Amino acid sequence: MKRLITYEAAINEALHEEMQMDPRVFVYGIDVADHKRTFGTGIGILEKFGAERFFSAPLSEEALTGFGLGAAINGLRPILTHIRVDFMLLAMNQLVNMVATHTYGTGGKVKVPLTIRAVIGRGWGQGFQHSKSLQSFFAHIPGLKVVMPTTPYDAKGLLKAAIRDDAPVIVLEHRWLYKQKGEVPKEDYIVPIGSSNVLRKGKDITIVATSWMNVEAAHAADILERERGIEAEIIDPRTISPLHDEPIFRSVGKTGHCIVADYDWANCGFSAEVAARVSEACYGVLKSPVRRIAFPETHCPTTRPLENIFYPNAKDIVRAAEKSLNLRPIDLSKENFYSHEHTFTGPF
Amino acid sequence: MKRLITYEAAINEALHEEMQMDPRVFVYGIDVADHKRTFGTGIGILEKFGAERFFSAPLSEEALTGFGLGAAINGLRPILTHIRVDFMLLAMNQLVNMVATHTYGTGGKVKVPLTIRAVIGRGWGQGFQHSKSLQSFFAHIPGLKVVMPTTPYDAKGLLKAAIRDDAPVIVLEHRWLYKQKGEVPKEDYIVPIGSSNVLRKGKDITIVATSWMNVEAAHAADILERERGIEAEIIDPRTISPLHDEPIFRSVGKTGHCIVADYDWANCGFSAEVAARVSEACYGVLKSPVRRIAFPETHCPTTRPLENIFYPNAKDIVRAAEKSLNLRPIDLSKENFYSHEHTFTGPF
Amino acid sequence: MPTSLELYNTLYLIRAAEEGIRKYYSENEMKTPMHMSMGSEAVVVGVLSALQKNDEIFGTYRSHALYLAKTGDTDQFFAEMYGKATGGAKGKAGSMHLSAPERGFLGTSAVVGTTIPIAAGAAFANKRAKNKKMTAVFFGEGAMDEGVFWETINMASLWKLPLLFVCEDNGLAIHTPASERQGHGPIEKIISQFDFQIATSESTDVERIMARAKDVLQKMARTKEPGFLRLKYYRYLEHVGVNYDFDAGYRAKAEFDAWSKKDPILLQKKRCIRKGIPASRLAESEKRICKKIEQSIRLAKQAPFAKEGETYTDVFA
Amino acid sequence: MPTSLELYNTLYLIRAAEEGIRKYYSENEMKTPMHMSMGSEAVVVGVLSALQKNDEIFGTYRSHALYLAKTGDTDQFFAEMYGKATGGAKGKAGSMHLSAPERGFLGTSAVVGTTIPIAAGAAFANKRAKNKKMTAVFFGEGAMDEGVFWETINMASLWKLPLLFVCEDNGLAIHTPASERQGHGPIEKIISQFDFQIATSESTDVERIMARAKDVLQKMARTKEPGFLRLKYYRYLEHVGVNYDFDAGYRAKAEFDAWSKKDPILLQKKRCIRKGIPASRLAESEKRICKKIEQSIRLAKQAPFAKEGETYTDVFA
Ligand SMILES: Cc1ncc(C[n+]2csc(CCOP(=O)(O)OP(=O)(O)O)c2C)c(N)n1
Ligand SMILES: Cc1ncc(C[n+]2csc(CCOP(=O)(O)OP(=O)(O)O)c2C)c(N)n1
Ligand SMILES: [Mg+2]
Ligand SMILES: [Mg+2]
Repeated sequence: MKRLITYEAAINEALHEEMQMDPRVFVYGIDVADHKRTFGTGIGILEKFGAERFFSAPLSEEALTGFGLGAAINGLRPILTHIRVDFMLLAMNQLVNMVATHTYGTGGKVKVPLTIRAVIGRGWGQGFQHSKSLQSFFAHIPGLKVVMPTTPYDAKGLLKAAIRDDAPVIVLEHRWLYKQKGEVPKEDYIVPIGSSNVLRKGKDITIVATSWMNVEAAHAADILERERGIEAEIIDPRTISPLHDEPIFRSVGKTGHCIVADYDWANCGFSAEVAARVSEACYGVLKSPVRRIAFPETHCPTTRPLENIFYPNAKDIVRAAEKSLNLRPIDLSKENFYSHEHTFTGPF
Repeated sequence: MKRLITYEAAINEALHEEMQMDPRVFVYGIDVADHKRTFGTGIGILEKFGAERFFSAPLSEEALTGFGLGAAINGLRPILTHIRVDFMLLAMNQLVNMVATHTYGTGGKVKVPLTIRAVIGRGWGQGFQHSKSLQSFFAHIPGLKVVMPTTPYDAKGLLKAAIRDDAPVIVLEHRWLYKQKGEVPKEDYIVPIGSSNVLRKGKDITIVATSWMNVEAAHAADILERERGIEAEIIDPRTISPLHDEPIFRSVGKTGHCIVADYDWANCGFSAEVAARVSEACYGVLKSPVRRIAFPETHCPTTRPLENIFYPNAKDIVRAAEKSLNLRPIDLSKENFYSHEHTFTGPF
Repeated sequence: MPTSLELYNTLYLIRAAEEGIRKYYSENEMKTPMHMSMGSEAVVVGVLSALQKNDEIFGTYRSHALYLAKTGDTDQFFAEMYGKATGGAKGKAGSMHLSAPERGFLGTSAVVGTTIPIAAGAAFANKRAKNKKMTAVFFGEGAMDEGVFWETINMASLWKLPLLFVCEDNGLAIHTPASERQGHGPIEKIISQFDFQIATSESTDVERIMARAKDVLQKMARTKEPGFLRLKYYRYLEHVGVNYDFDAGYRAKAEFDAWSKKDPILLQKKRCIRKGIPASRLAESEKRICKKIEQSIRLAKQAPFAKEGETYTDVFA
Repeated sequence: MPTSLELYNTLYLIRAAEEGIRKYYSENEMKTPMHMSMGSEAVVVGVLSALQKNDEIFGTYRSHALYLAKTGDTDQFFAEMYGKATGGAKGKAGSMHLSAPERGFLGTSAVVGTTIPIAAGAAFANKRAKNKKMTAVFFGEGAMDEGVFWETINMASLWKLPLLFVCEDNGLAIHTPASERQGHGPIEKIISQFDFQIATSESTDVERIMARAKDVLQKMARTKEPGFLRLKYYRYLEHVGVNYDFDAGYRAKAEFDAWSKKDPILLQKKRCIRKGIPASRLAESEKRICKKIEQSIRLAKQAPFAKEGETYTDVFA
């Protein structure tokens, strides 16, 4: 029997299960214990596990990150939660200089089972300080693992894997995904970190998409199939670092075309990494250059019309596919593209 | 008449000239006014321009960066100096959330003429916290310009351009370059930000190299020419962001082969960006896949033998070129590769 | 020095503008998260009235009051709320990033504590220019949790910056009370270990606050030391959004009831009346202000959005 | 409780080990920047002697004394200095990143202030485990310039962490005196506005420092509050490197002369003699220690470097 639950509920289950199973696990962060409970993902945990294992903290991101490292090397398994990934910029020093290097610097003696969850992506007029993703930053640094679950199944499985991992893992959750529903088993399972996933099978073109861009890619693939009979294969890496690139190469080996649809800036970003790897590994096989879809070289504006331009969507993917396959652009004016407006209105 | 001076002296000249010309320019940072004067680059400035325009600051990188932004939007042209780029990780929040966005957030009303100098690269057993480069981080963020001068000529010209620029510019100086000599005119000049430079002409393979890797690339090109008659073309982008990629594409259009030798980690790094762009722009022209040389997926160890392995050098470039050109590796055992040991011994 | 009526007008302008936001927000045309100033009007107007017109200020994402008090403008204000090309930042900024650099409102930020060091740099530039300008930086008490606050306090003291720290203390960061975040006694006792001129207030009386601020500013001018004001107020509405949220359970409605008895707008109205200003004169003022606001809202609604290409401009100056 | 002789032996071990570094450094085989502890021995040994053996500590890039006092080991110490596979971190760490997690020396860092919040997390874990372990974090007074210091002070007070802050105050950050960096009065006056047990000392007498530390630790145990020690000392050598640098001009040799009269090793030696420990016994101790050090250096020189592949290992646990 299929059990459909939301992404938010899937995360909540992962937390409940891991905290039940392992008393070393605890959750902390700015305002985590308020009544909103981080988009509902923290519901019931305070009540069940108490304030010693679920607590709000001072607005001190740098110290909180170091605190997590200290607790992690001294027997606990902390889960630090940020309501916006943008605030992790206050903690880059602890993250890059300390958290990422601690195991190396002790010659491998010490494990760092620290999980850092952060909410990413587009909100509702959030502007340039509350809309980043930053996976490219984190992936750039050796010693950090980075995952971006798209489906509720992966949200639960990857978070559980992260909590059990002996290395620091950053879990990036797109806020528009929280209300998405998907099949999630009741049984205990994990999704191994470093395992890409073919979300949709196809033979004509490969789309590598991250996080929310998988939703856009699915829509684009529908359009391509419906309107032009083109079968796109969608690959969700799920883990940004270390990247499991084999399935991507295999797919491109089959399709000969590749589009990377990432949810971050292009320059020196994850989309560049995938494009560089595919271009090298699939040299001679590629029937068109790898095309990148990502944030443009600007900041996210607040006003809606410009915000809509800033964020790439299914349309951009269709257009890129048409270019790769050397097709003329079809009329998309009748197409109903996803707008968060339908499901959500302010203020958050 | 050629005038040969060191990179360090070239920077010193740039500072003297700009501070002389423009009373709004001032220099500050941790320990900048001590007797060592940031590898000698600050010599004579305190004496000439006084402590109001050249002063040491508290160890407060985040606040110092915000301070620079505030001074820059209020009529001054600050030059913030970091003795190690690694310490800029403490200021990523100010840099990314504030400095990079300020002009955008005011709808273009306000300029941010802030220059941030930082020393990068390999020292002498500096280990994993004093050896980063981070240009890929900075280049990832819209609104920041990033330059990496290699020659004394560029060191002076780019720093002067940075100081005069109305946008924030990060200047990354490799410490091994400080003692390198080169021709530097006495007259006032700038090197425009966003202009790549062909450092060596060649027809067989293109090497895109950053900062110190240009020294290694020059050596590799010598070997390739001497031993195999291969003419490598070396392109120094000088500006990492915004990247002037045209000359790179033009060169690869001619040679058909491209190696990127960057001085940063590979994953989601500048080497990925160049590889992705070249693979796309030169699709169909490339006779071999773009190869990347960069820091390996690990941290910089302290001990010398492992440190030597961590940092890529001329040998890696030769080997990559051989792969691209489908040649068997030549014997390099007689080759004398650069070792800083010859010119420098501890402790710094 | 503003008169009691002038002060009342400014307080009323802020309150009425925010009531305007509340009135139209549900139409879903102001697509920007609102962090309302309601409750803090006397704090903001009191301090700004003690400052000179060409002094410079910085704020936070909660800066409606600050913007309105500093500029008096409602046209660009509402245009920015509606995300229109006629807004101060062409809609790129929205409610959280208000500024009016041409009028000395140099910046705000949605990242807690971030404008504090920037204000220090601006103050340094003024000190260098010997232009006698004061810089004031407004921030919530939550910003004191952040390291950069302490770094800047240190710097301001060390370098004797003409900088006034204004802590708008509502005792809450989102929904977490200061007692669950701060392990120290009254901040002013700590700041007094630096070279600072300090005052605190729990008043909602704009004139008392203005007097306090003035006193500190005078001492600052004399000693060349930076200043620190901790000013208590009660946040009337939810952290973000235009509604009351006493049902959420993290604070009691009774608190609000107590504070609203000494509501800053109410208090100042009473003073005006006590001072003999006719009720009709006040009513007239209020009407004029409300009209101005309705007019600005109308203009904002009618104004065009910025062109698509604006997405990409202003990245570099 | 260590005896006076035991204390002397530890002080002497540290001094002699660093003299060993100075002796051999010019051979250019220890390819790691040295931030010498010389001058601070009584501070480190005094505090560590007041702690329990299984208490946990964190330090900085200037942690030779801390490592030696905590572990007594010189073999791995010198192997790490020589970058050898037999070092505590196989040479990956060098002088700036010493640790001995298996012996409670949990970590150090070459980025100022960074181990302070980590120590808070470690202390939290101990508090949760109710294992009565104390965590002590050593840092230079320069770390107090950094925001994270204040964030952690706040957190330690708020959450009543079993954490002892030990400020090794040499009044210098590289070459910049505290007076040019810190705009506040004595730090202990500020910390006293948090819930802390506090002591300060300007002594170079290891037993006085030990007594001070003990007193604070006892009060911490009683009150469950964190503790703060500010301990003055004089940095004998240059910031980094093994030489004196009084010719550099930023400080006067006269300062050194005054402090070296009350050199911690000298003082403790005098105490031992005063206490009737025969000079021959001390000489014997010293000889034994020197031999141990020479032996460790010999072993380190002979030891192999880590294999090439080690460059890539230990990135993930
Ligand atoms: C650095 C940072 N961390 C966390 C947040 C999330 N956040 C937004 S507002 C807020 C509360 C700030 O409280 P305070 O400074 O007292 O200002 P108030 O909202 O009460 O005016 C927090 C934690 C943020 N914006 N920036
Ligand atoms: C965050 C950071 N900023 C700057 C530096 C450069 N730096 C290295 S040591 C040092 C001085 C630190 O002084 P203090 O904390 O008093 O320690 P001491 O060297 O006196 O023991 C500085 C500024 C650094 N390592 N880390
Ligand atoms: Mg508040
Ligand atoms: Mg010091």
